[in-house]
Amino acid sequence: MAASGRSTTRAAVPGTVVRFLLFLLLWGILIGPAPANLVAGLPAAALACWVSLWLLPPFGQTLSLSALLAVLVRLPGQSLIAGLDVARRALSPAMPLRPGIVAYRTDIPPGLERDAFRALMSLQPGTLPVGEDADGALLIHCLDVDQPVTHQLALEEARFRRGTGKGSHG
Amino acid sequence: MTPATLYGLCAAALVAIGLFGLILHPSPLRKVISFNLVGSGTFLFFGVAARRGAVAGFLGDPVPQAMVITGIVVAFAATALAVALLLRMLESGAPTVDGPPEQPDDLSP
Amino acid sequence: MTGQGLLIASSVVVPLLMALACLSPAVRGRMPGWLAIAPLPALLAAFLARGGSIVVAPAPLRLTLALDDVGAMLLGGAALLWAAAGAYAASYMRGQPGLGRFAVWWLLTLTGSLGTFLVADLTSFYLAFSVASLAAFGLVSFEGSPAALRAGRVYMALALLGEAFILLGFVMLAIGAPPGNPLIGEAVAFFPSSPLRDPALALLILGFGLKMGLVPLHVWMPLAHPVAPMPASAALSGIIVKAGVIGLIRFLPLEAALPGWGATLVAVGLFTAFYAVAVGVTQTQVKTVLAYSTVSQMGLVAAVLGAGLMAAAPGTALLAGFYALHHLLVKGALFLGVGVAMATGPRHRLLVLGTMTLLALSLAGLPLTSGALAKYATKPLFGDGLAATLATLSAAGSTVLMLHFLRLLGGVAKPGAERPPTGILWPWAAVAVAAFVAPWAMFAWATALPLSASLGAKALWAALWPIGLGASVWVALRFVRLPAIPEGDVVVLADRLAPAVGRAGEAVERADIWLRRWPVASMMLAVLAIALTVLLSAGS
Amino acid sequence: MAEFLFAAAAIVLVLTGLGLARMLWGPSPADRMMAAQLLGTGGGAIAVLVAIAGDMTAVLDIALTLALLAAFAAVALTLGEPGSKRRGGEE
Amino acid sequence: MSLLLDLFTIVAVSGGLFFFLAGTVGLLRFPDTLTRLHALTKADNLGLGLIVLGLLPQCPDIVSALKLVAIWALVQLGGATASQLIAEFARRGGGER
Amino acid sequence: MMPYATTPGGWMLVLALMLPVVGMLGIFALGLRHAERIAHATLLAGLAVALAIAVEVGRSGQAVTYLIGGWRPPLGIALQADGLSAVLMVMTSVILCSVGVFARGSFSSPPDGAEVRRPFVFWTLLLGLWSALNTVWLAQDLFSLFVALELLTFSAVPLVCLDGSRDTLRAALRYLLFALAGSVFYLMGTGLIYGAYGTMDIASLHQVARADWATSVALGLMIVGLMAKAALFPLHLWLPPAHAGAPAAASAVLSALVVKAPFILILRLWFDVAPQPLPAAAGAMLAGLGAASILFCSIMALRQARLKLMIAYSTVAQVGYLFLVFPLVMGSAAEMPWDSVGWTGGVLQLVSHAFAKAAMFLAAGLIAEALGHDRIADLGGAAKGVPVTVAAFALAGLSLMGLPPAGGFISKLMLLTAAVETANWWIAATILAGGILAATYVFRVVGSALAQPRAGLVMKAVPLNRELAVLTLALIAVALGFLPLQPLDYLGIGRGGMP
Amino acid sequence: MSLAVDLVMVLLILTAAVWTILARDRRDAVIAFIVLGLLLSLVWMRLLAVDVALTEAAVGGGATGLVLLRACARLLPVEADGALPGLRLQVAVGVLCAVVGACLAAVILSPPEPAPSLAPAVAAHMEDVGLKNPVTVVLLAYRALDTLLEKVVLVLGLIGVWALAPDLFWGGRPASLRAAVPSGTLTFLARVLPPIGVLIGIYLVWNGADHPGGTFQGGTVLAAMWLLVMMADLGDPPETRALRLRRLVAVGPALFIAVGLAGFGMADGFLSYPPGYAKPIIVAVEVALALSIAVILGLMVAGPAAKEPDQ
Repeated sequence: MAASGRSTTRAAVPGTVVRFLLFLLLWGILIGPAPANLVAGLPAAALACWVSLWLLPPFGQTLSLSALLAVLVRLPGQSLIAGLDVARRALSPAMPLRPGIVAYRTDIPPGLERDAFRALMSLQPGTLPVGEDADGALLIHCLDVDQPVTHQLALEEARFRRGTGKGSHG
Repeated sequence: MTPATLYGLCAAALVAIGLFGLILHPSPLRKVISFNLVGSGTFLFFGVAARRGAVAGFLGDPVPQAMVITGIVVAFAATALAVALLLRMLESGAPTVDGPPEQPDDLSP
Repeated sequence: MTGQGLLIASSVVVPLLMALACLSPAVRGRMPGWLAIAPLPALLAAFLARGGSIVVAPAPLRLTLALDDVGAMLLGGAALLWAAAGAYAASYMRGQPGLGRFAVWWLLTLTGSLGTFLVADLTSFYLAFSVASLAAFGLVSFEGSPAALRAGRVYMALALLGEAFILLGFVMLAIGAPPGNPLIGEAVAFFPSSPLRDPALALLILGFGLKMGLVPLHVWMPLAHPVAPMPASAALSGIIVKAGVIGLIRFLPLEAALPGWGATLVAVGLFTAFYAVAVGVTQTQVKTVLAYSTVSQMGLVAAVLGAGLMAAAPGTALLAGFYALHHLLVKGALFLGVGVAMATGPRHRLLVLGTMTLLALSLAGLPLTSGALAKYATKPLFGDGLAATLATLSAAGSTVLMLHFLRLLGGVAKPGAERPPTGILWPWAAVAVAAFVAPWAMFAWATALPLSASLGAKALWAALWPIGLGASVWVALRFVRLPAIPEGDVVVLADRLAPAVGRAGEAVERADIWLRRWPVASMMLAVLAIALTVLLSAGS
Repeated sequence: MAEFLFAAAAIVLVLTGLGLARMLWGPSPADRMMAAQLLGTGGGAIAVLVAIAGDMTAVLDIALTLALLAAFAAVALTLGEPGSKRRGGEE
Repeated sequence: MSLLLDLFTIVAVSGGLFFFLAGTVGLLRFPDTLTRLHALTKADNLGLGLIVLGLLPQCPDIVSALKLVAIWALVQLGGATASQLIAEFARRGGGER
Repeated sequence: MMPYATTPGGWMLVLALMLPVVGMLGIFALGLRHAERIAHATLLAGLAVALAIAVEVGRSGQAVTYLIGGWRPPLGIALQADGLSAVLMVMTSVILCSVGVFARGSFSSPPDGAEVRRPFVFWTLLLGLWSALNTVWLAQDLFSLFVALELLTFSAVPLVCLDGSRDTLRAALRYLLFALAGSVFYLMGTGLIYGAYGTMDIASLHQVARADWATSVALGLMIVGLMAKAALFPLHLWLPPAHAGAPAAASAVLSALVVKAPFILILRLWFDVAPQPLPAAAGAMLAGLGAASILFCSIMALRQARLKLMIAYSTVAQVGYLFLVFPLVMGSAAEMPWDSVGWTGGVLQLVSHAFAKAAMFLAAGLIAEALGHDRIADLGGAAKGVPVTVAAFALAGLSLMGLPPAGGFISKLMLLTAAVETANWWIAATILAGGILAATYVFRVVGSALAQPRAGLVMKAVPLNRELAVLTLALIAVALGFLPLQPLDYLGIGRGGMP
Repeated sequence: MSLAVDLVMVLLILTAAVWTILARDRRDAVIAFIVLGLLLSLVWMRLLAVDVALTEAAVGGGATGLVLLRACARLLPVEADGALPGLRLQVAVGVLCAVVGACLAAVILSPPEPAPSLAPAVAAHMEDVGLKNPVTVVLLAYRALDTLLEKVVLVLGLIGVWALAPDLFWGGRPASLRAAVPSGTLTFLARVLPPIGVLIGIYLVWNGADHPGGTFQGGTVLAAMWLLVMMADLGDPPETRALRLRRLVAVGPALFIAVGLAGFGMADGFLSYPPGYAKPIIVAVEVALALSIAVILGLMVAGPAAKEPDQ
């Protein structure tokens, strides 16, 4: 079933296999290691893989797994900082807030990549993408506009682009 | 008082609240929502019966649980049908808010 | 299954089949010409099948037809009048629109009315009775004029009311009788000992009395009979009212003496007889006068039956039937004759009017006419008391009314009319002849009295003086200014109710709109649930 | 330990419940929807706590379902845009 | 060892509760819709994360533990997108009528 | 009560349930080209099954039973056809077959085989409705009956708005919402019943039912919920517009069959589930509402200007008669409820009204097709254009009025007899008054249809086979009048064991 | 302590319920209803009915919420709800509803002793079927007829929804579900989540034989994923005339019936399973049913055809 992906090119096959294996792994996580369940697991993973290929055609670019992993590993820490940041502001009697919207010009082309970056951004401390302006700049809502938000974001973007294999443009 | 009893009372209250909306809300969408509220309360009655019937090593009597699942399915289908109907009615230009009962003027084919 | 039985069955089946055949438009178009054929099997049956019976459907249905003496007598008269009126209609109504429809109603009414004389079980009686009453609606309202429609509405309303009375009465009658569909005889035999005797009797008298036109249930008659086409009026006034008569004959427990009920019936009957005369003489329409006369005569029939019921006199049924037969023929002839008289020019007028005079006075009991026989035969039942006197005096009343009728009749000739068409002349003549002859022929058989006794001087005098009295009164009345009483007299009271009824209907409609509002209806849902819960738990 | 986890679940419930005040106060539908989101996350937390504390791993599937459909309501909310002219089938 | 794990659980779960508290307070206290969204996404996601972290040692088997992590990951994904969707929605007028 | 066991021929009950479902799925999956063929084949087969079941019930003299999956209640679900169910099944299939013949004209697929909406929806829903009805007649489990009721509602509501006009959509929505309210009341009751007794099986409940508060509440909710679905006054808000707005073929089914299902359920709850004896006041309440239905809605019928609305109001009135049964049966001296005249009268009223009302709605449809409208006042000429149809209408009307020899006469006579026997005079009076009112509104139509056509009236021809389908129904309604005037033993088959 | 938690839960539920009724704006009411659904899911968990909790989470929080919110979206520009009627009527109806509630509460407060239960009967025959999840056993063995009829209800519901299409559009596509304003975030979610959802949906179905979960829960999750794709405009709703689609709708019920009828030949009769093969048969039926349910729910939410069919 996986082979029926329309645009599956030869080069993408390994990606497909990886996805299939990832889904199979998820299946194992869901139901446990009992091999009997593979009767359903294999077709299920294949179906999921097919759906995934349909919705998300294989990228025509190489991902830098190590760099991506670095992004992901940073995530819990970022999350913690973000949580602490909010908690500090929320629980402090003075409630130090200087909310506002900052436009941030990104080089990431519109599309899946940019969407993924935005999702990442929304987990960063103090930032929440709320849309794009007419020029295609990202509009970021910040809890504190006095913070060097754009600078941080630029750093994040660079890291992210390394992960997706386009780091040189940073 | 056991939790089951407490939730039973909660179910009775849900029914009463939903019934209130079902009777009084003029808009059909709100009636549909209210109906779902009454339905939820009703399902909870089954849940109470199931919880009270927890014997034989079971956490609850599975028969009413199965019935609730069937009931939820049916209630969803009813909601979807009612919503589709009211949207279609709206498109046809009828007022959605209850007026006096209609006396169709011309029913000839 | 005997030949008699088949003949009896065919007297109902043939007209019914003719009615069904009208579903085909082609047949329906021609049917008016064949109306006279429909009652012929019944006429034959009346002569050939007396005492016969046939079970149309076996137990537990027990649909049964049987022809006893009273039934045969009335059936014969009715069939004759139906045949004549049918022939009369074919000519009289030629060219009118909607004749096919008329034929359907005619045939259905005919089937029902003949059926009432034949059926022997409870259900079939109700069936025949209903068919006769309800189908007659079509005849009453046939003309479609506002008056006809109004008459039709009033007729329908009261006919349905009567049906309801009768149905409930039957149910009470049947309770305790063997389950299923009892024969009339069985049910009536059980009647006197029934716990529901009195209410059942009351309902039956109300129901049949309504059909006969006993005051105050007579209101429909003066409205309905005149508006129908002439032959239909003849059938309505001559025959259909006899459905009530045969009903009383069949269902009153005449063998058991019920003085209270008998007296009631006599009182109501006699009151009706005089009341109808009193109102009738104020009327200005020929046919309306005749209708009031029918009311009056039916009052007398009721009184006869009442008298019989008081004393459990044997032969009451046959006597009442005899009286009714006479009225049937005479009244039929009178109605048909009105049409003839209207179509007759001065040259032949005398003959027609003369015949009509004889017919009319026969109704009042003019000596040597058949009417005198009818009155003579029923007189002994009343004994010597007040009732007897009043019954005798009623003849005077009839005389007044008939003279009034004749005077009106004199003025109805159509301008330019010449000789009446044979198509209406002969049927009329046939009925008139039968009206004179038939009672004479049947007198001895029906009354068990010697015919000669009725010709004695005493009898002649007894018949004559009321007529003289009536004539004097009539003359006296010419100098009195009579009040104008509308047709149907007390029905105008009901008319006054009409707006109230309309308002009530509107109120119902408003209530419906209110009740059908969502909040109201859904509140009702909750209220009813609570109420039912409380009621259900009340017993525990 | 189970006691503690149950208590923790109860506390999460109370905290999420307080968040429901946003559902009442609003002021905008977005605010109200946040209460639903909060309940999605909180409900997931309660479910995992109960699952582990009560040793009912099946309850984890509830958390899984809640997590999977958490964003669903938010997506549905955006169907109702102000100024959306779309009606019926026409695009 | 078990005691140590229990202690870890208690600390982590308590931390999680703290962030839930912070999230709720933020949701109630913060002055505008978008700010409140920060509280919701960041604090609560962290709360859930800490709770999941704290529960890991208590899991009866490795599969449940992995499932816990999967749940957390799904919530992260859902939270990250839902908050943006609501934010976009709120900024375009918040659905106010 | 004998314990359930599958009886010979029990498999036919499954067939009765599943045939329509299979037909419905077949049309759905294969597309419209086959719709009519599949529907007609299913209708015929279903009729044969219903007749076979009825014969088997009569032959064996006991209920035909089937335990689904071999699971014994209360765990499993039993299907059972007693005499009453068998009669209802035959009635259902005969009416549906006639409607099927009638609908050939109005719901045929176009010749080019392209799929169009109306036939597709009509045939699938007709079959769906049939499976629902058969389930209601057969299932012995309160929850299965709930599902069956929903099935019924879901099939019936879209039929109402098949036209797609604004008014019918409104009517359908109203119908749906009120029916759902009724369902949820019913479901609530079943929930309480399960909580109290741990079973939904009717026979088991019959043995254990107690007269306590929980049972009263449950029964009160269920019965009133069902009353809403049966459109008993004053819960009739939805019926007139819904039944009048649907296409004739659908109205016939809705009015003749669909409103009967909840009534039968009430009957079962009352006599088979509820702890006996029930307080007389409760029965009187139902009968009181029935009487109000009769009087009030007959007057409303009388005041309608539209033929179909009149017939719809008449349905509410006629359903009222059914509810008179309760005090009549409860007060009867008969040993078993079903030995009483009132029981047979009630069932006969149900059956004869079903046939008569189906005939009336179909006739109204044909008349409207021929004349192009259904204003009662302007029906003149109908008798000339469609004589068979008008005759069928009149015959059906006879039954409604309760005039001999129609089925309605026998049924009303039996009810009247029962009322007199049990000294319920007010019921007797209501029956009579209802008869008078019915006669009046029927006569109003017939009289108008017999009137002279207006000048220049052009009538459309109507195929004879459709007219004959209508006539058949009317004739059956009349033929029922030839049943004997006594309790029918057949209706007691399979109920004997219950005290 | 534990009862206090329940009390909090009840309070939350009642708050959400009251708000659902009283909220002035209909969308606020829907949101409150979604919250209520999530809370109820927790209640079912608390009542140890995990299967029901899953169903409620999937339906109450997901499918129903979507249906209602979509309705709001389409009603929004057109018309306001109309307020509740006057206070006096509100009080009267309130009292009435309170009485109804009190009647029900009285029933709850006097439970029968001992509480009746079919659990022992269910347990006694579980072996015969061979599945470990009692709810699934009840749904697919003991009360299989209900389950089958419920699927027929769904099919009829779909036909009912489709029936609302204008004649002209019959067979065409339903109105698009896509959000009014395109959003990259949504697209991102719709690209990433569905494969995972599909896997979870299948897991719920497969796992349902022995653990909580089952056909409907799994089917709903699958449907939700499909709808997500449609909302993100990654796929249009399919044409309703497509026979392949219809066969997907019919396959579940049809297989169920076929298996049921096959029972006449291979087992004890309708809807009974041959001993030893019960589990695989039931699982096969469940899979087919889940597929049908997913398609049906998706199509029901999508609504009647709103465009002319493609030529």
